[in-house]
Amino acid sequence: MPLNVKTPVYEGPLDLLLELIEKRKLLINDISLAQVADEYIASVNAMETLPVGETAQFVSLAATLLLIKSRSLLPNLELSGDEERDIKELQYRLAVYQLLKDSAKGLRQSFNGPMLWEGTPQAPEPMFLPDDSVTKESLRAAAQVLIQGFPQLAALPKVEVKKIMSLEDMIESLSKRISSAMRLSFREFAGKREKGEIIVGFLALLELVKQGIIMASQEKEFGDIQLQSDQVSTPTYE
Amino acid sequence: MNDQELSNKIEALLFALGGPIARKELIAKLTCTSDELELAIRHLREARSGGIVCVDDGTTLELRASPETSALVEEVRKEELSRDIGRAGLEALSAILYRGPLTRSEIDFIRGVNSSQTLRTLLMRGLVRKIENPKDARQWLYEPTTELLSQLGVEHRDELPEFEIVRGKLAELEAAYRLKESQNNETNA
Amino acid sequence: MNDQELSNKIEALLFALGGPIARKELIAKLTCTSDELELAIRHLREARSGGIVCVDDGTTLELRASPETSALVEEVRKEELSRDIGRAGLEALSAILYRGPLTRSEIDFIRGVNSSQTLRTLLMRGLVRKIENPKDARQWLYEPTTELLSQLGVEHRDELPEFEIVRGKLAELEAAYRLKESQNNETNA
Repeated sequence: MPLNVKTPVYEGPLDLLLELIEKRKLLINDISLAQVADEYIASVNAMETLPVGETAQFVSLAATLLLIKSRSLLPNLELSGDEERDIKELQYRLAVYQLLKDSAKGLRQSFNGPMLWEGTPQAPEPMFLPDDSVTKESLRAAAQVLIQGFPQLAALPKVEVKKIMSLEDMIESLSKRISSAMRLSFREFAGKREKGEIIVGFLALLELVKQGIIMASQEKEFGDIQLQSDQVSTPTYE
Repeated sequence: MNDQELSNKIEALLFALGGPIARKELIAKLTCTSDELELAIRHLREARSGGIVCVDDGTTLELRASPETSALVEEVRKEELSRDIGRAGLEALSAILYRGPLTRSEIDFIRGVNSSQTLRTLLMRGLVRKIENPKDARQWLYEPTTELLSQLGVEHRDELPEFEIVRGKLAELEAAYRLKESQNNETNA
Repeated sequence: MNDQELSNKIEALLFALGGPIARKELIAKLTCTSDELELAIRHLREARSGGIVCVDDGTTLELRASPETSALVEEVRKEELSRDIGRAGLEALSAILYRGPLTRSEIDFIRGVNSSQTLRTLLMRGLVRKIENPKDARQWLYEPTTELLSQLGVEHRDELPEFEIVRGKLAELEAAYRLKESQNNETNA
C-alpha cells in the first residue's frame, strides 16, 4: 500500500534534532536530548529516502542519542572517552547550529530589504586591445578546462534498506553493553523479531527500564530485576 | 523630500546609470520641480570634494574622477588593460566563443564561479560585446567581437578548432545536468 | 601624501575602474603602507554619507549606491537581479558571515550536511569567494564578498543583524567546548 505522507524536509540530522528540541521548547542538554531520542529515530525511520552521503550522519547521530538516553536511564552504564566526546561534541554542534540557523533567518530579511546597487563605469572609447595569450590553441585548451570542470549533479539514490540495517547494527552492539549493565539480555527480551521491530522493541525496553530505574540500581543487592514493582519511582529528571 | 535626500538620489542615479544624465530626465525620474533640482545639484556639487566630482555642462550632469586623480586613474587603467586576461579571461572567452551567445549567469554556471569582473575586462578590451537578449530584455547576451575573430584568423567562429565537437559536448553536459536536477527535485517533492 | 589625498585617490580608482578592488592591489597602485591605507579607508567611509557608499568585506572595497536610494535605482536599472536564496544557502552564508572565513569541512560540520553543491551555487553568484588557507594549502577558505554585503544592504559585516551578539555567543560556546574537551583529555590520560 503506497503511503502518501508528506514528511517535512530537513537540511540534515542536526536540523531534524534541533527541530524536535525547539518544538518542545527545551534547552540543549543531556536531558532534552534523551527525551527526543525516540522521536528522532522514529522520524529517521519514517523518511522514505535519504541521500547516501547523509545516511551515515543521520545514523551516527542516532547512536549518540541512544547513548545519551541509555546513560540517563542506567547511570551505571560506562561510556568510553570517545563516546563522552561525541556527546559533548553533539551538544556543541547543536548550540552553534541553532545560533547560525537563527541568524540565517535575519539574513533572509536583509536579502528582502534594500540593497546597494553597483555603479556603471563610464565606457572608455571603443578600442580593441588584443592579448597575445588569446590564440585558437589557448582557447581550445580553455574549452577543455570547461568540459572537465563542468558542474556535475549527483543523483539522490534511495537507500531505505541500508539505513535500517545500519541503525540496527548500532543498536545491537549497544544493547549488549546495556544488557550487561542491567543483567537482562536484550535478545531474550526482543526474541526473534523483524528488523524494524527490534528498534521499536529496544525503545520499549528503554521505556520499561525508565519506569524501574531504581530497581535497576538495586540489582546487586537483590540479584534480580523486577521490572514491575511496587517500588517504582518516577525518574528524577522529568 | 529635502535637499540632502534629493541630492543623494541624484548622486546614486548618476553612479548607477553611468554617463551623463540630462536635467529633464532627472526631473522626470525624481518627480521634483526644476527649482528643487537646482538646489539639490548645488548641494551635491558643494558636498563633493573627494575623488569624485559632479560635472555640470548646464544641461547634463555626470560624475567623474576628480582632475587631481586623473593621471593616476589613466595610468592604472592602462596597466590593467595591458595585463594578461589570465585563465579566467580565457575560460570566459572560450565559453562565449564555443557556446555563445550567453548571458552572464550562463557563463557563471559553466565556469562555476562569478564572472562579472572578468567580463568587464573583456568588454573594456573590445574582445566581447553586449547585445540585447531577444528572450529577456533584462539580461544581456555576450558575443565575440569581429575584431576578436579576425585576430584569431577566422571569419566565423565555427572555424575554431573542433568547434562542433566542443559545442556539442558542452550542450550535452548541460542537458545531463538539467535532467538530473529535475529528477532530484522530483525525489525531494 | 596625506589622508585626504590618499582617500580621494582610493575613491577615484574605485569609481573609475568600477567593481571591487583588493586592499593588496590598492597598496601596490598607490605605493602606500598598509597602515596608511587603513587610515585613508576609515576616512573615506566616514566622509561618505551621500548617494554612494563604500562597501568593505575585509579584503576588498567597492563603491555602491546607498541603501536609501535602492528602490529608485532598481526602478531605473534594467538588469534583473534575483536575490532568492534557499535555506541551505542562507545557512552556509550565515556560517561564513558570522563565523568565517571557514573551510568547506567546517561548514559541513556546523550544518551537519554536505555543503559542496550549496557552496558552488554561492560561488557562482559571486556571494562568496575561495581564498587560500594559510594553515592548510589543501583546503580553501570561503569568505564573504562585497557583492554579498551589497545584496544584504550593509557596508560592513558588523552591521548585520545582531552581529556582535552572535559572534560573542559563538566565542563563548567554543571556549566552553574547548575547556571541556581538554578536561576530558586529562581524565582519559
